[in-house]
Amino acid sequence: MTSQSVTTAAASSSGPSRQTIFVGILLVLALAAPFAVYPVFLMKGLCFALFAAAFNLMLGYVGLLSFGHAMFFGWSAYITAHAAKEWGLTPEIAILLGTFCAAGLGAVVGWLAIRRQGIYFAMITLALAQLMYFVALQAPFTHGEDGIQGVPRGHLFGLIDLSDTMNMYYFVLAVFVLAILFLYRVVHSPFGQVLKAIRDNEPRAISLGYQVHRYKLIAFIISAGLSGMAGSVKSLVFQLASLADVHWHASGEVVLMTLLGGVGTIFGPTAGAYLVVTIQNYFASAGSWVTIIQGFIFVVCVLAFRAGIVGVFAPWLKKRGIEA
Amino acid sequence: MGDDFIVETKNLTKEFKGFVAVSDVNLKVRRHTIHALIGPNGAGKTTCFNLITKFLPLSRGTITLNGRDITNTAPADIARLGMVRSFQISAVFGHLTALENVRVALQRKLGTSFQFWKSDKSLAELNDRAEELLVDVGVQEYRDIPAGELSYGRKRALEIATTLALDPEMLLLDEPMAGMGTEDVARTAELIKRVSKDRTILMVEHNLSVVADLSDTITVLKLGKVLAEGPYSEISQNPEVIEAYMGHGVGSHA
Amino acid sequence: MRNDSGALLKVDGLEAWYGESHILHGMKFDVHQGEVVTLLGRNGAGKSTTMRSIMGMVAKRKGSVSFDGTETIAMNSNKIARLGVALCPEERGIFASLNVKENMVLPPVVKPGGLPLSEVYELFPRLAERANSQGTKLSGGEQQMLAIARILRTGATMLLLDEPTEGLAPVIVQHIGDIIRKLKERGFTILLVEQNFHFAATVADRHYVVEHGHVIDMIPNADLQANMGKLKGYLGV
Amino acid sequence: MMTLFGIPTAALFGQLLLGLINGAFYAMLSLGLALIFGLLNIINFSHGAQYMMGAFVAWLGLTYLGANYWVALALAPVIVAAFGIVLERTMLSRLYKLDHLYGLLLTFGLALIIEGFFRQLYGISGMPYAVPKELAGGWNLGFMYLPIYRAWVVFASLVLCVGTWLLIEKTKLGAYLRAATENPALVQAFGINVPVMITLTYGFGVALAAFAGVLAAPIYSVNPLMGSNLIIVVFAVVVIGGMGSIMGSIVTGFMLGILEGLTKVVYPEAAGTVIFMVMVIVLLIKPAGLFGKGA
Amino acid sequence: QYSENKIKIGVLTDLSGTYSDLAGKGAVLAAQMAVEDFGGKVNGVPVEIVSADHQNKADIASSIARKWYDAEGVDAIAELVTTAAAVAVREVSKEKGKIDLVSGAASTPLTNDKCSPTGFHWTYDTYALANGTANAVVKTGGKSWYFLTADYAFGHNLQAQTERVVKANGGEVKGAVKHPFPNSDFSSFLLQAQSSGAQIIGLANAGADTINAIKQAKEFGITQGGQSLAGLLVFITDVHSLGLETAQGMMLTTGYYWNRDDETRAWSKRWSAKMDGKMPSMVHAGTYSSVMHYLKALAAAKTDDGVKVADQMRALPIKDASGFAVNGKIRADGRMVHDMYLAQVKKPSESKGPWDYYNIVRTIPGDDAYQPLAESTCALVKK
Ligand SMILES: Nc1ncnc2c1ncn2[C@@H]1O[C@H](COP(=O)(O)OP(=O)(O)OP(=O)(O)O)[C@@H](O)[C@H]1O
Ligand SMILES: Nc1ncnc2c1ncn2[C@@H]1O[C@H](COP(=O)(O)OP(=O)(O)OP(=O)(O)O)[C@@H](O)[C@H]1O
Ligand SMILES: CC(C)C[C@H](N)C(=O)O
Ligand SMILES: [Mg+2]
Ligand SMILES: [Mg+2]
Repeated sequence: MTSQSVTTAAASSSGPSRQTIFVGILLVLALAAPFAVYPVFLMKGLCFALFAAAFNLMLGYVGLLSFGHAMFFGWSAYITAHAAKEWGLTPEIAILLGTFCAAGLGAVVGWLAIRRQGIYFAMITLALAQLMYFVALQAPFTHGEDGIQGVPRGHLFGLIDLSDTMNMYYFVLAVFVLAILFLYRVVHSPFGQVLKAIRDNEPRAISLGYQVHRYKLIAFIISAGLSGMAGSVKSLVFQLASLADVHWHASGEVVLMTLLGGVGTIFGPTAGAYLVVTIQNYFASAGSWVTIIQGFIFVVCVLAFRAGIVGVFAPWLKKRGIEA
Repeated sequence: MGDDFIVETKNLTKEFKGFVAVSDVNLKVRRHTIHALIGPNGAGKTTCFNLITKFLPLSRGTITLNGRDITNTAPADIARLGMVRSFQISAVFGHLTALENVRVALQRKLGTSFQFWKSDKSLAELNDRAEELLVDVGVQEYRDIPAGELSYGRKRALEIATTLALDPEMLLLDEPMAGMGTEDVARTAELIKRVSKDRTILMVEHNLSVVADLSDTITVLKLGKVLAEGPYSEISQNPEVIEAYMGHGVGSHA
Repeated sequence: MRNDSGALLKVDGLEAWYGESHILHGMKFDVHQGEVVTLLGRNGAGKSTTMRSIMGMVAKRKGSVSFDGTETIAMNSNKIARLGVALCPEERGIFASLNVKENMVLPPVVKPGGLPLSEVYELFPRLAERANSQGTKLSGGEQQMLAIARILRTGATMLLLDEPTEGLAPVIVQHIGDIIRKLKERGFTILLVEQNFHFAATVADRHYVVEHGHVIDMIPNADLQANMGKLKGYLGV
Repeated sequence: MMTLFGIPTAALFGQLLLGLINGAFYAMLSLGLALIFGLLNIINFSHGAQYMMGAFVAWLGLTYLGANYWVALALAPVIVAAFGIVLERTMLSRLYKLDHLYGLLLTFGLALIIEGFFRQLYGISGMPYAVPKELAGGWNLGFMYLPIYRAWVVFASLVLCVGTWLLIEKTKLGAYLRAATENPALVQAFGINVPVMITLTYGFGVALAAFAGVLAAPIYSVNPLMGSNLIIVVFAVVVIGGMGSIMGSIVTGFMLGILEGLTKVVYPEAAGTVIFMVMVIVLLIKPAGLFGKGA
Repeated sequence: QYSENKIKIGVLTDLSGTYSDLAGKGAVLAAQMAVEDFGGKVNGVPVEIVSADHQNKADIASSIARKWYDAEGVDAIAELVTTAAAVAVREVSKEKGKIDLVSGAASTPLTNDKCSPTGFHWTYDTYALANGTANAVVKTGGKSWYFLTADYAFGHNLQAQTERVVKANGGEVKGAVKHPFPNSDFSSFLLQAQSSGAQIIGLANAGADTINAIKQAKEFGITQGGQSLAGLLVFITDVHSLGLETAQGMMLTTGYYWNRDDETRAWSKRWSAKMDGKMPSMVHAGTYSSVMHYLKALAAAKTDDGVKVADQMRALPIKDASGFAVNGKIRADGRMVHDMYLAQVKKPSESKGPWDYYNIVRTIPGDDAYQPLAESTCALVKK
């Protein structure tokens, strides 16, 4: 996998680092955004951004392309929706439940798939995802085409009313920021170091005594769990869990978002997610033109901006001591 | 002690689809010696390494390390038991810097490698030791360069430093000098000699002067079988070895 | 010494670049029909680049390379090959997706008069034994043999051998020496890149010394002993 | 009456035969895909779109130029291949040195554009295309009524598959192609015009897709989405067969067609999923696929 | 008063997928025609049409609806082909107290469990389809049935409704096979239907699935073998795509036929002029009719408050230029009840020109066609 993992020995300038300032600015923008932009759109972007970031852990840092991540995203959404609607669980519990189920599913899928590489890994994850899609299609509680509709957003910790859009937005933003911080930590941890080593040269890592499959499996579980979390949150935002989120198109979409944004970067998946969501949003009434425009953008990106959106800016940022 | 065997193989055999690459090799590597494995191309030297470190499953035979049967042990676990190998084709972590390469090896002993919640700054305590190792192999100038950008010879040196970082009691080196310039060869030979003090080394090498210089015992393989074994003085006189490997002396080593 | 006009391969003012880096700065040398000529030089002097430029495999190149009277500097490598030039590359170039036999017969016959397959196998019996193995599953040395063997069939009469002895057991190195001499007897013309001048001395007629993309000296093999000191100086041994 | 799986054996024969016919399409499509995928290392996501174009070219030819089925069968693959060659020359050829992913992304984008374009022009309901007179009607086989056209599809597909297999395996073309994906510069230095060879091979793979498209036109309506519904299954076929294995994709294509046919009888809802079930099992047991070499 | 001094009607439909021909941009056009015919303004307030593609997916439909209501001041959403999308939008509309005018979706839950005080089901539903087609078929002797059913909510619903009618008329159901949706190869299912020995093969599917099934039935000689096909939901666009040669003789139920009388012809030709000579499906006409009626109710209510407008819609008589909704009235469950037509596809020789496809066999009065209000499970129906 072509990845632009930037491994600068943390630029050590005194005071708050440029990285912190940069992230701070982004955060302020994110806090102010719902006053300027339709919040549900922002939330949708955040959900997909989290999904793409979680996926990127596998593609960008382990070097494995999963083509079945929608199963975590979509199934977690179903579980959260069902828990919130039928069992009346509070949103945070419902989301955690979805996340853990996705991680559990990730453990099983990962266990089966992790020994394979490259296209075989992609295909076996795809195949398993298709099986899970089939289950979703046939299981009664998912309500087929209709999906689970009218999911209550509920009260966060039994207190904060999430049916208020602004409350919901800040809740989603908080989940997103925490999850991204967590991912950043995973990548920049002793564990992350070993992951990078494994991606670079697996036999060598084995010869140094690392049980590489365990590392990959843990990474896969984390990735699956966070993908699930993204799906869970999305099901509350839209009050709906549907087949579209378990379909292979969703798996494909997250690959696109990540590649368009920049593989193996921290901000790339977010940028890619917003690009794709924006295209879909702006051209919703254009009918088949949407697909034409989308296709055109992919083609242009592949031919001209291969490192992704963030990849284009990365050198500029790097010069200023910021990791993209 | 000093006189016992750290690694022993019995009837070590590897068959690839109807072709025997290694056949009934009984190898005994004496503790705290340098043992060389030589032989013509395709004799099965690298395959032996792959078998001993379990990078390939055996067809038959047993392997013991410190008297313990490791025939069915996973490769990563073998490394954990203190037997570490290098590769014939240089094996570094291309996107990590030279320092990080060495540190990845040091890091294992820290026991925090599964801790994805901990900052990687916690690894800084290993930097001093890592730098010492870089100095040992003479690549300290390149500590912050991604290993993929180093020249071939330096990659080999870095690889040795990484291997040594594990502080293994048993080292398997596959053609450590291949691709190195003359001056690097000398330094590396020196280093191998130095680290062999309290370690055991099994090494494959085509550079006969290095082999002659370093090794206590030599095993010659041919067509997967042991052809001869003994010190250099003995081996180099063996007509079969001359016939199969050394040839009649013209231009064999520069 | 034969005179230049009769040279089979004539390189003059050859310059070559990899991207922006200028590697060859006006290489000039020639190889006569039936001769074995070596290029000696330190790591990175530009020997392999010269070979690749002759073969048309370096995208940006200038100057003149003429083979058998045909100017090839602007030709694509497939055209050059069809003139009867073949390369055994330094990284061996064995194809992992083909087995040994397929690797062996891969290069198309460009001219009549190449060695028949049976003779190639006679020269390298080991390859016949391993004919059905995957190419890259061969040991390093076996791969080297395969790389040489496969260009003998093609009918190319000019062979470019880039470090054919690298990684080989001493006895095989000698074997390769024998083969080069045999090929020479059969009328092949050989340009050889070598680091090991002891070996080169046993097969070559003349030696060119390359440094920084220039030829800095030419030593006939007969004068080699006399010039040993000078040569060692060039090569930094 | 004998029964198996609770259905009369006669009916079962019918189902097997139908499976075989479907398998013929899988085989043809996966053959082209395997060729491009295994030999050129391009994951050709626009294969489905190119299949659809084959059908559309046939339909357009008939509607606007009065070109009959046989003309379409001969010319549509050429026309679509020419289009494919343009794509290869102008875009794909820039990606060979990069990870496969980029080829996938590019061809995926192209597929979206092509399909969107046809949707924009011709809507979605599909265009009727009549079975050619020569092949109309059917034979009563006793256990079922077999339309002659379907028999022709199986026949044409078998001929095509075997022909392609011979071309790739029995001539050196296959070896050249495989070698060229690994080290094009060296293969070229052996005297082979690699870029032209790759372009033509891509064109050939595309032509196979278009040919299948023309064969499909009289059976299914000519519809802009006819390919995108199929492509993912065809990928599965290639992977199960073993990537790069021409024989693998042919045999697997027919085999999975039959298996799917049986599933339609036993558990029809799962017919679309059974292939993936097989894929999981195969990849777990034989990681390189049924006919794949190495892992 | 009207919020933001503007009326906005969203046409949310399938602009690119399987149903884009029978609904799609033709429905957007129909809505626009309604606005123009109404004069472009309601009590001086301008009316605007916006449109979007829901790609037949519930999640996209729901998120667009939400965006329209929240951020773009949309007052009502029309068309809504595909049950899943319609139900998803119904959910949002109900929450926001906005009007939805379902035209394209078919399933009965829209006026049963999923009914809403501000939601309307305009053009047809599976109950009416079954009543029309299945009744006619059973009465002409097609007593034993086998179903090919699209494996999703709509298919199940259509099959269930049809079974009800078949059994009520003394017919028998020999079996059913659920096929994946969408599906292109029906031969296997047809063969199963054939070996069941049923007289009638009921196609509980729609669009491309129905077309493919019919074509392939012909190919496999199913009809020669004495069995008949009953397309339970067939649009005129489907007939067009099949061609009369293949489709002739088929019975179908529709809520609209462009060539029925002068009024329908006049309106349809206006529509057709902007659609490259195609003729409108019942969904197109239904969309026009529902939007027109909504505008009238807006004018009468003098507000865009959903509940009040909905009350006006129930109160006002339904009549518009398309000739749709003959004897139309809106019930408490949101069902717009109107006459339906049992039609038979013409032979090629009978057809007098392009798109002249149907003979109307019988007019089914609305009250006979649709589910009686008493049977509705809608919570709004007082029992
Ligand atoms: N995976 C494999 N499959 C089939 N044959 C193999 C495989 N690996 C090695 N071989 C064969 O086994 C034999 C021994 O190979 P090995 O690499 O051990 O030789 P070596 O002694 O290391 O030679 P060299 O000095 O050239 O590196 C060779 O003939 C090789 O072709
Ligand atoms: N693909 C490449 N891109 C950029 N620079 C290159 C490339 N290949 C070689 N070089 C550079 O060109 C110079 C000459 O290389 P070349 O391979 O011709 O040397 P050589 O004389 O064959 O050395 P050696 O004995 O190590 O094989 C070196 O400085 C090398 O770093
Ligand atoms: C046939 C379609 C227009 C109806 C749609 N499938 C539904 O679910 O209602
Ligand atoms: Mg070796
Ligand atoms: Mg070189």
